Amino acid sequence: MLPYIFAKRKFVIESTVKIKELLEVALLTSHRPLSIDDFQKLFIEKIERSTIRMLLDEIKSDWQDKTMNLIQVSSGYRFEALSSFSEALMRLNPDRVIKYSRMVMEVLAIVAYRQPVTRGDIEKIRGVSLNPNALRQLLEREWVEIIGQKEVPGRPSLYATTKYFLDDFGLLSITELPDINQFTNENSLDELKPDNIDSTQES
Amino acid sequence: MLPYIFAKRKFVIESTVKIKELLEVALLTSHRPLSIDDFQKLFIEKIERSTIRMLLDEIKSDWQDKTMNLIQVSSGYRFEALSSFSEALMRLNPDRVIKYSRMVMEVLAIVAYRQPVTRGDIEKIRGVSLNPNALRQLLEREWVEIIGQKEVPGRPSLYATTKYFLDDFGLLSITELPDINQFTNENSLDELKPDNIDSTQES
Amino acid sequence: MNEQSDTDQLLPKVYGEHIGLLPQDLYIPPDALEVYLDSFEGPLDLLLYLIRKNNIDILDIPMANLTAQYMVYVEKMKAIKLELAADYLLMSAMLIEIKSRMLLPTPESDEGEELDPRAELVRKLVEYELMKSAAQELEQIPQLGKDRIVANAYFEKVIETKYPDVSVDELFNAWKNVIKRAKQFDNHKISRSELSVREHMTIILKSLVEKDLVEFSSFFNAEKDPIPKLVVCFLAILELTKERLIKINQQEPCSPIYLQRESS
Repeated sequence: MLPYIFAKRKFVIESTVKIKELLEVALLTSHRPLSIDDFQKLFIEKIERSTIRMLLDEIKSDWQDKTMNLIQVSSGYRFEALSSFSEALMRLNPDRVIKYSRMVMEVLAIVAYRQPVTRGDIEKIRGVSLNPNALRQLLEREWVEIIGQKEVPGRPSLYATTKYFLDDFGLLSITELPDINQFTNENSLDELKPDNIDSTQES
Repeated sequence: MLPYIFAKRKFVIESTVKIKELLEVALLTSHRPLSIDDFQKLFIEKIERSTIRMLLDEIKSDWQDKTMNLIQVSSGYRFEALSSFSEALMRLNPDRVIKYSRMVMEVLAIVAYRQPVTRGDIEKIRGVSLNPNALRQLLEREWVEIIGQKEVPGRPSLYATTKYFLDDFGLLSITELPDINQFTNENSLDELKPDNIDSTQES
Repeated sequence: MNEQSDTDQLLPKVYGEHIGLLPQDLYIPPDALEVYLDSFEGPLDLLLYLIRKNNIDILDIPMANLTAQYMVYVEKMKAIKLELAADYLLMSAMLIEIKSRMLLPTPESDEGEELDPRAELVRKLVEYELMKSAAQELEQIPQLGKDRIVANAYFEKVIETKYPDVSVDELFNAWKNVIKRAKQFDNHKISRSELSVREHMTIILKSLVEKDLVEFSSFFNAEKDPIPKLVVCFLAILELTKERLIKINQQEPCSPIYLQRESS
C-alpha cells in the first residue's frame, strides 16, 4: 500500500528530461508568464534556479523555427505565438464590427467633397467643434491622409482622401462621387428643400 | 503599390505547411476547444474540412510522445497536458479547483443520465426536496442548461447537460459516459457508506 | 467481495426476528452524530445505508426490521436537529404502510402478477443507488482544471483588424446631411465647387509635398489632356492660390513659372 501512496503523492523525477518536459507543459498551459519561483513550485524536490534557467534555454532552442517563441517578459517566461500568426488568430474571436458614427461619416464626406481641408474647415462646415477621434479613425483606416500644412497661423494640417479610399469605394477618381447638383436636378427636391443653395444657383 | 496593400491586408497562404502551423498555433493559444468551423475562420481562402482534418491528424502524431495530447471533445479539438503532469501543474494554481458537494454531483449524475429532467424528477429520484443551490451551481458552471418546459401543469423547466459539460469531462458525446448498467453489480459495500462513519468508529 | 463484507458475514444476520435491536453503529460520540446524520442525502440514502450495512437483499427487504432501524435514526435526528426534512417523516409513513400491507394477502395486478407492496420502494432504491454510483463515476472522470489542463499559450492581440464597411451611398447621405445642416448657419455658405477642381487641388498639393518647386507648365499636357481638364487644373491652381495654400513665382518676365507651397 505504501509505495502506491508514495507514487501518487510525489512527482518522481526520473531525469532532467522529465523536468524539462514539465517546464514546457507548464509554459504551454499557463495563461500568465511564469517566474523561476513558479517553476520551482512544480517540483517537490528542490530544483536549482540555474538548472531551470539552463533547461529554459534548451526549450527555447527546441522551439526555434517552430510556431511559438519562448520569450522573457518582466514577470517571467511565456510562450508566444509568432507575430506573423496574430492577425489570423484574431479572426477566431473577432471584435464586434462597429459602424462608423454619423460624425465620422460626415467628416469623411467633408474631406472627400471639399478636399483639401483643415480641421478648422471641417468645424466651420459642421458648425461644431470636432472630436479628434473622428479624424484619427479615418487616418487609421487610411482613407484620409495629411497632405501638407496650410500657411496660416498655427499651420493646420490639410486633409485629403487617399488612393485606398478610392479603392475601397470602387472609384477611379473623386469626380465619380455622386454629385449634389445632379442629385437636386434628378430627384425630388423635398429632401433638400427649401433651402438648397446649389439648386437655386443652378436653376 | 498594389502588392503592398495586398500583403498588408491579407494573410497569404504559402503552403500546407503554413496551414498546419497556423492550426497548431491556434490550438496552443486557445482556451476553448476549436471546431472545424473555427479553423476555417483562420484563413481568408477556403480550406476544405477534409484538409483540416488530415492536418489535425498529422499534428496529433507530431505530438505523439511529447508533452501535450491533441484530443477531440464535444465542441472540437484541444491540446491537453499529458495526465501525468496534471498533479504537478495543479501546484501552480492550487486554488482553482472547485470541489462540488455530493448533492451537486448526484444532481449532475441524474441530469446527465436521465436527461431531460425536471426539478421534480430529480426530487423523486433522490427522495428528498432539492436545495435550489445545487441546480444554480450547475447552471452557473454551464454544465447544465434549461432546454425547454415540460407541458404539464406549472410548465416546469427541463434540464439537460451542455456541450461544456462534455468538453470539461473530455467527452465527445453523452454516450461516452460510463455505462450505468455496469455499476449495479460491481458496487462494493464500503463505497455506499457515508465516509465518516468508519473513521469515527475506529478511532 | 472485499474484507469489509467478509466481516459483515461473521456478524449475526438481522432479519425479522431481531426487531427492536439497536444498530450497534449508533454508538457514536455525541458531537460526531450530527455530522454523521447530516451526511445522508435523504431518506433513500439512509435506507440504502441500512440495507447495505445489514447485508440485506434489496429484492427481499425485511420490512419490520428495516422500518424499526429507520425509525431509530429518525428519532435521533429529530432529537438533535430542530428541523428535520419532511421527506424523512414521509418515508416513515410509507415504510409503516408497506409493513402493514405485507400482513394482508397480496393483491394481483391487471396482468395477474402478484404485486409486492415493496415493489415501488425497491424500484426507487435501485434507481437512487444507480444515480449515486453514477455520481461517483462522474467524479472519477478527469475534469477540466482538476485533472485536465489545457493549452493556453499567449499571442499578441492585433488591434482593429476589422473595419466597418461603408458604401458610396452612405457617404453621399452624410454629405447631404452636412449640406442640409450647413444651411442653418448664416455665417457660412457652401458654394458650388466642382469636385474635379477639389481633386486637382489635392493632386497639386501632393506633388508639392514631394518636390519643393514644380514648374507651372508640368501640370499641363496640352497635347494629351482634353480642354476641360486643362481648365480644371488651372482653376485648381487659382483656388489653391486664393486659399493661400500655394505661391506662384516667376523670377523675371518670360522665365519659367514655378509653384511652391506657401511655406517654402
